[in-house]
Amino acid sequence: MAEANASGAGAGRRNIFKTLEFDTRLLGMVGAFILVCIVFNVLTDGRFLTPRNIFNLTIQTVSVAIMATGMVFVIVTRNIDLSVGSLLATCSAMMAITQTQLLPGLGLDYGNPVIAPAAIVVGLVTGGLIGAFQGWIVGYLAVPAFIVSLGGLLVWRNVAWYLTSGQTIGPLDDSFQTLGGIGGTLGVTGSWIFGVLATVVACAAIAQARKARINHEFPVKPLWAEGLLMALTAVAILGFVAILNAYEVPSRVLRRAFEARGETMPEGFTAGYGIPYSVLLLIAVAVVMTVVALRTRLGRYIFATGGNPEAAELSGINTRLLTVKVFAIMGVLCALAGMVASARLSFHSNDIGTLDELRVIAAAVIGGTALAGGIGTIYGAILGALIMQSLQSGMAMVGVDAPFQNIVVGVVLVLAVLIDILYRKRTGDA
Amino acid sequence: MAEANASGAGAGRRNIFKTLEFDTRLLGMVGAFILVCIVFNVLTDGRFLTPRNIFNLTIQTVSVAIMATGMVFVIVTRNIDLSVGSLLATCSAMMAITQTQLLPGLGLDYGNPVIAPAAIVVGLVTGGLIGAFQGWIVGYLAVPAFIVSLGGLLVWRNVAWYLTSGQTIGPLDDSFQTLGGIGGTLGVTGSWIFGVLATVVACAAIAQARKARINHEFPVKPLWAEGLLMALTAVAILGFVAILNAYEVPSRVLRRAFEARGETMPEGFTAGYGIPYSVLLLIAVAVVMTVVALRTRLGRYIFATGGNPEAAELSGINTRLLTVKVFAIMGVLCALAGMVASARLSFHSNDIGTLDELRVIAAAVIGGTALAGGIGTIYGAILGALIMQSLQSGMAMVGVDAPFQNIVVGVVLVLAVLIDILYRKRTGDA
Amino acid sequence: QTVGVSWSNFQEERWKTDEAAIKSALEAAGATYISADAQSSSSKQLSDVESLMAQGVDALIILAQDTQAIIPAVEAAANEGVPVIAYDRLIEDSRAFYLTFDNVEVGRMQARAVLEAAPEGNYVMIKGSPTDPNADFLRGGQQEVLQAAIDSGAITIVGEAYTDGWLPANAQRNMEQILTANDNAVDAVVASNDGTAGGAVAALTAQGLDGIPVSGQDGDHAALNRVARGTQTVSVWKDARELGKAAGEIAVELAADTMASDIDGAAEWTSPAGTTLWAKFLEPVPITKDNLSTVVDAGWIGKDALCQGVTDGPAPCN
Amino acid sequence: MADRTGAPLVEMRDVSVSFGGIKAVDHVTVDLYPGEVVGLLGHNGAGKSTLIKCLSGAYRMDSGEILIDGEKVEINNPRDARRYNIETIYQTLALADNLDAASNLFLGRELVSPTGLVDDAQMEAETRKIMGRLNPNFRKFQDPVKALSGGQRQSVAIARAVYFNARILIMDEPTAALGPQETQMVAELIEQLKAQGIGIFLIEHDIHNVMKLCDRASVMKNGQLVGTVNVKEVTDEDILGMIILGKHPHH
Amino acid sequence: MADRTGAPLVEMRDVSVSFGGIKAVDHVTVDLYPGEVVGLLGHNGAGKSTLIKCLSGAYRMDSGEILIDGEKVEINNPRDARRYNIETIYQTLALADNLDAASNLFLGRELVSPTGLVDDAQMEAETRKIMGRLNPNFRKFQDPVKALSGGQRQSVAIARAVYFNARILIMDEPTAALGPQETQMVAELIEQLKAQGIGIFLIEHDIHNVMKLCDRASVMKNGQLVGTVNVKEVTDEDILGMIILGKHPHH
Ligand SMILES: Nc1ncnc2c1ncn2[C@@H]1O[C@H](COP(=O)(O)OP(=O)(O)OP(=O)(O)O)[C@@H](O)[C@H]1O
Ligand SMILES: Nc1ncnc2c1ncn2[C@@H]1O[C@H](COP(=O)(O)OP(=O)(O)OP(=O)(O)O)[C@@H](O)[C@H]1O
Ligand SMILES: O[C@@H]1[C@@H](O)[C@H](O)OC[C@H]1O
Ligand SMILES: [Mg+2]
Ligand SMILES: [Mg+2]
Repeated sequence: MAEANASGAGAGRRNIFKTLEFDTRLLGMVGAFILVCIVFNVLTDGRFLTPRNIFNLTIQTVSVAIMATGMVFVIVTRNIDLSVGSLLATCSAMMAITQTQLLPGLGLDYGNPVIAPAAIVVGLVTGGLIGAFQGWIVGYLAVPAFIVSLGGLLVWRNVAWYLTSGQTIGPLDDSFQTLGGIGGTLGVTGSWIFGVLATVVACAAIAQARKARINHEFPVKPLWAEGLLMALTAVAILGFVAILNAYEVPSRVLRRAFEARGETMPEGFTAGYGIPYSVLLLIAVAVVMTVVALRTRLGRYIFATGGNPEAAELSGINTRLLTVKVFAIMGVLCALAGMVASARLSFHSNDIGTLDELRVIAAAVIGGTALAGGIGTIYGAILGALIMQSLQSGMAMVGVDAPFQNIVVGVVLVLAVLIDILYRKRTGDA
Repeated sequence: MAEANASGAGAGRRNIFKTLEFDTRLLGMVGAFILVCIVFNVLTDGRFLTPRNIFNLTIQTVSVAIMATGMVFVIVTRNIDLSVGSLLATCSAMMAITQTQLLPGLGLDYGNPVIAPAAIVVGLVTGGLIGAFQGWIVGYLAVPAFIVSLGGLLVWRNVAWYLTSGQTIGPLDDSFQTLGGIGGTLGVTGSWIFGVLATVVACAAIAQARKARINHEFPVKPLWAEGLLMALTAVAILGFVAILNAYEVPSRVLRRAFEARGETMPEGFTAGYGIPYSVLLLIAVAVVMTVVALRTRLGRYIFATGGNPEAAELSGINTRLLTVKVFAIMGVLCALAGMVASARLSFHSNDIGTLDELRVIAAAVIGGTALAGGIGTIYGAILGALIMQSLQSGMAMVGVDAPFQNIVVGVVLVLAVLIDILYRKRTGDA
Repeated sequence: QTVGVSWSNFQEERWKTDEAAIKSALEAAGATYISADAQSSSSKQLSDVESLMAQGVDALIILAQDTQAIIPAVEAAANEGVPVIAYDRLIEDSRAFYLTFDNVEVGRMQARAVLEAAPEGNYVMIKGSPTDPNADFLRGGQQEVLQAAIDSGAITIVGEAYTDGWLPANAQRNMEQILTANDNAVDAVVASNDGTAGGAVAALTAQGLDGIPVSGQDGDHAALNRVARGTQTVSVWKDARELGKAAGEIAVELAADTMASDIDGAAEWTSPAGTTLWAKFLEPVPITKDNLSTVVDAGWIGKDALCQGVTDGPAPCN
Repeated sequence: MADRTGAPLVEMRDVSVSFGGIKAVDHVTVDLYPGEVVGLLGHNGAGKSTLIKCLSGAYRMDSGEILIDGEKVEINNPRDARRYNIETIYQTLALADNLDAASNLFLGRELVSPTGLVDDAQMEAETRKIMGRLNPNFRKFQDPVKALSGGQRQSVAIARAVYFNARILIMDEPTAALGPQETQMVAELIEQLKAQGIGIFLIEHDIHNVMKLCDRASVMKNGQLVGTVNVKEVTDEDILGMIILGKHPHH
Repeated sequence: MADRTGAPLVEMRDVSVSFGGIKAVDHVTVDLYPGEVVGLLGHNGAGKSTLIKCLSGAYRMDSGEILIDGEKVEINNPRDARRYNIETIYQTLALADNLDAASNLFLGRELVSPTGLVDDAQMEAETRKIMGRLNPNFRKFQDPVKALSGGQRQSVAIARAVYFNARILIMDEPTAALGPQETQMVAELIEQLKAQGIGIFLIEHDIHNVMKLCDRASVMKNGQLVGTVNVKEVTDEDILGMIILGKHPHH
């Protein structure tokens, strides 16, 4: 109580953001993202901020963003994982082979509803096991993660190659493909329902947190601030849904769908896409990972170990086993990312995921994860992935030449982190 | 004095290696290297350890090894440089353009003796400036080196592409090409002279160090140990020279050389290659960097900053400027590496140095540089580069299937570090 | 006899086929096969060649990563009297024997097939990797064929992008962005290989545009399947088995000191950069829905794989 | 004060630890009874911290054995030590700098709500309670502990060790960084804990504090045990003589 | 004891420092004369370390000024402080853990041979000399300081500050981790340095040491200066009252 008053009395500096207890970091990143969007929107005569392109951006981001959430844990525990792109390829290869060769070989025909779930399970198990194995080498044999995962980068890429004999495998199962993005969405009504539910849950969580603080007689924000926070949350969620709903399915696609059902499309019929399943998956991953990070023992131990490994060990935390868990989570997320990436391509190609390790690490770091360990947020990593993807897609849209695109991405990468550093210095935040 | 006696009395454990005060780490690495060599020699029916292949190995290692020595400083100061491969490409492009386009454009004809030195200066300045610039961003703007150099990886690769419009540039100047390896060697006599001189200098240094300790009344090794050390040094240096001298120039090349001089080659005439200039360059870099690391203030500050950056700053070290220097050194070394690499290819190709960042970092880490900072040796990094190169060349020679090679390299990378860790645990070394 | 093969990489699907063909040709001639993979690095390729020579090869087959940076390797081989075959990609050195499918011709074939299917409209050019010289050869061939139609205004190029690393995922993203930028007003896509074509088709399918003309090359199984399904127009098939077989045979002949001029089908040829060397060109075959049976008959792909998910397609998938 | 008739709470027998050939602890035997404070004294580098780290599970002994309630036990890591209700305040404090006081206090033993999620509010409330007893000026409950002063950090480390019902408490220079009032409060706390029957190993350099707080004192020099004395039966000078000269007082 | 007639050696006037809105040091003024020891006292978190870090160049003041020999100076980083011959022993010791004692002692001021190369042998010899005066049990000259015990590390930090001819010495709890003999040696050292006319700011919690070593004492509470007293003119209790209750003794 005392210190809250003290700082409250301290200065008129305490502005509305402080009252809302917004993370200044989050604000800076959202600002950077908005800036990127506006610049491209101008350069593309307003095409960048169309529902269609926003839809594209979100699905293009999913695969890297899913992995970036896991990379936060890895980096927070002072490790690094350079093998994610290769691991993604191995998981993707396993899933592709399972659905196009193994299961059909067992007599499950093309189109059988068991195929997609079975393939996904195989992928997740593969990712989890490989991740855990790498984590075991890091945790129990004390080989630095940089080396283990650099080894993994070489090994898994080529294991994937062997699995498929270097062939492109596809086309993948139809229901599997719906996980890739545009091929599988909630539709307008479903998306609205989801949006409303999400809003209700978010607001309930805010209210609940306030109640807990009041119960323990801790200082709380003014009521209007909580209200404003809820309103902003609702606007963000529902606005996002509205945008994705506003992207209409091309009439060709609709017509074909009607034809497939043996009907004809009524004149003037339209339909919006809504939220893609892959984005739902990302949202689910984000929520689960955030809860793990902030509200579970595992998460607490991850941050403690990153802050001071010896202290964590002396506090009775089994830091070795923890390392195994963190890498296993990373492995599972690679499998999920591989699922989305190959579903999106509609086939598995043996160079899938190449260089993703750099994108994923960059996303996490742009998102505020400190390479020295102990600090990082899940939402930051996702925003980081989104910013990187916006840049690349924006430039592809503007028609910037590939080499020049890379130069811009490189420069902006550094600038983004720099601006964030300066911004936080100014606001006095650590 | 007291504690030297104490530990001396302590146990019969104190074995011959301890008496010689050999770095156990060095022993482990040399052991690993020898193991790799022997295995491949068996697998290739004795082809791996021919003078010819050893000659090849050394020149293949030079470029990565030169950069690895700089990476030691970068990593010791708790930074990382992912841009080295790209920076190498930009430096190489600058040197190539200077010698094939700029200088000839200024009227200096092909073959003019000024061309090679001028091009090299341009390359070194480019490397130094870019390195310093990146170091400035890291040191003064506090952007993490991982991000700055990841940006650099993207930027400089593509700057190189623009400089050459994506073209392969060449053939390079003839005297420039002699720096690439087999095209420029000391010859048999020159190599022997060099070997003897090096032996004398090394033994003098050992004697000098002993004298200094005696002057300060510190404990010294027994005389026989110093003698043995000198003998081993001499054997190593002269043995190396003998091997390189044993690799004979193909008779066709000799005959052509005679013909060029308008003579005919005497029957049965042979000549050995001796030490390539590029290897001499690596030796020079190794010596200079080792002296910098161990015997200069700069080196001391690098290690202090890596051990505890705040403590270094509080001790009056300008750690920001230090960061600039470290990255500038790295840049200059990239330029040297680029010089060797392009001279070896006799062209500048725009994929030059691709993935070198991983090789260079792996070499440094295999060589015992701790990614957490504060610990690393120059000789370790060079040995690390040599081990990696031996593995790759060896497998190429054994005819291991391409993807499988990568798997083996990945596995051995991890094993090498693991064995080293276990070995040092056993010898009780930290 | 020992023949060494230096591969630039094994990233694209086709090279394993090339390798198998070379191997069996050498086996048939009683020669030994040894190889090395440069993993897309011209420096490593030079080391690889040195290492192959240190093993005492009698002839070298080189799939060059870079047409010029490989010259020191040819030089070293010449010093030891080892003949060199420039496999699939040009080596700018007169001492090499050039065995290839003509990449410019591949580009022409791609453009020709697409132009035939879409004589007018908006074109998108999905190019290869900016660091692969073949990307520009292909693009050059494509331009030759399209030039007249461009000049007449029949077709307009509305989007053009390199594909970093030939990665399908990059091609897909570029295609999506080009479609967005042009509000889907795209009538044909000239993609430079089957991988990038796959990425482009995935982007088109999302917009219900699958079925517009798309080109490719390499005869990747997935691409041939697309041709059967009608979502890709052409995959220029460079029968890697033929090329590999020829390479194996020629290597053995050259190793036995046969003159380059005595090789069956060899002719002197001058590269665009002015290097004159002995060369042998194999004919690439554009595979479209009209001649799909060719690949099955040739044993390149099984009918099941070709026709997976296709009903009532072109022969042989009907 | 303490009852030393039954089996000792802890006995460390003939313990040796060496680092790369140098013996940091050399055949040392110490014991501790319930409700007793045993001071571990010695010059800097004598081996005190190394000795107690064997009991807390941070180091493994090269030789020797540990008995708890007269039974031989294996303590291979800090988790084992916790199982025997051994709590330790390390000289280096062993705090996770990036976490706040409450997270550090409960590290490894977080309070969870019925849903299984970590209950931060509850932990903060508990932390406020205990810190009130140790350091009345402490306010920084929301900041990561790296933003705390040296003494504030030490308070957090002490709070952590005493919050959970330890039977055996190891305190390695617990008041080194504390101000006079905070030191006084820790002294009072030690008296309370003693009264509850907890056994305490206290490493402490201040001879006044030793005389005031300890029942017995074991003195080490260069890794070896000089001897153990009943504090009541010796003078300051006797103990200083043991520390500095390594000689046992003769009665 | 010291002559307080001329301009003070150091004067810190009206210094304020805050961290994210919270005032760690709040308009504090202290001064120091040559040959004088001024104790800085206060509860944990009072702001003592933060105050002296402004003088040593580790932090920048938000407001206030520093005068040396009566002249206003700018101290923006530790290099500036060294230029004014200000040496500091930090509470956290500030050692490079991976380097040995000699390298730490001479860090930033290495001895070089005529060739310009660092002269390790010479530095080790000097280190052996000074450590002999501070910590006679110290042997570990070859090991990195992370292998040293807490007190051994503190000895190295002290040696570093006193080796170079400081005019102004800042000691932040220099004996916190030291054993009784080592503490005694530091006390003697302080007396010697005083006699040489060096001014010393001493942060110290032990009231006995304060009474014994200091000429004046400045007491802080919650970032503010409670007051400065002549140690000769007050009692232990007066000073404890200032520290704990924040009240100035009235004479
Ligand atoms: N880097 C920092 N960031 C934020 N707050 C800090 C920082 N350093 C110190 N503080 C806060 O400033 C206040 C003063 O701290 P300081 O270290 O000066 O105290 P001190 O008087 O030296 O205490 P101690 O006797 O415990 O060493 C404390 O409340 C502390 O938490
Ligand atoms: N991790 C380590 N590696 C090598 N030597 C060590 C290590 N830890 C401690 N030592 C050495 O072991 C000896 C005993 O150290 P220890 O920390 O137990 O001393 P201490 O009695 O606690 O001293 P202090 O009062 O200064 O804390 C010292 O000589 C020290 O240098
Ligand atoms: O066949 C193609 C080859 O010519 C090119 O160089 O690399 C990509 C392949 O698809
Ligand atoms: Mg200790
Ligand atoms: Mg302090």
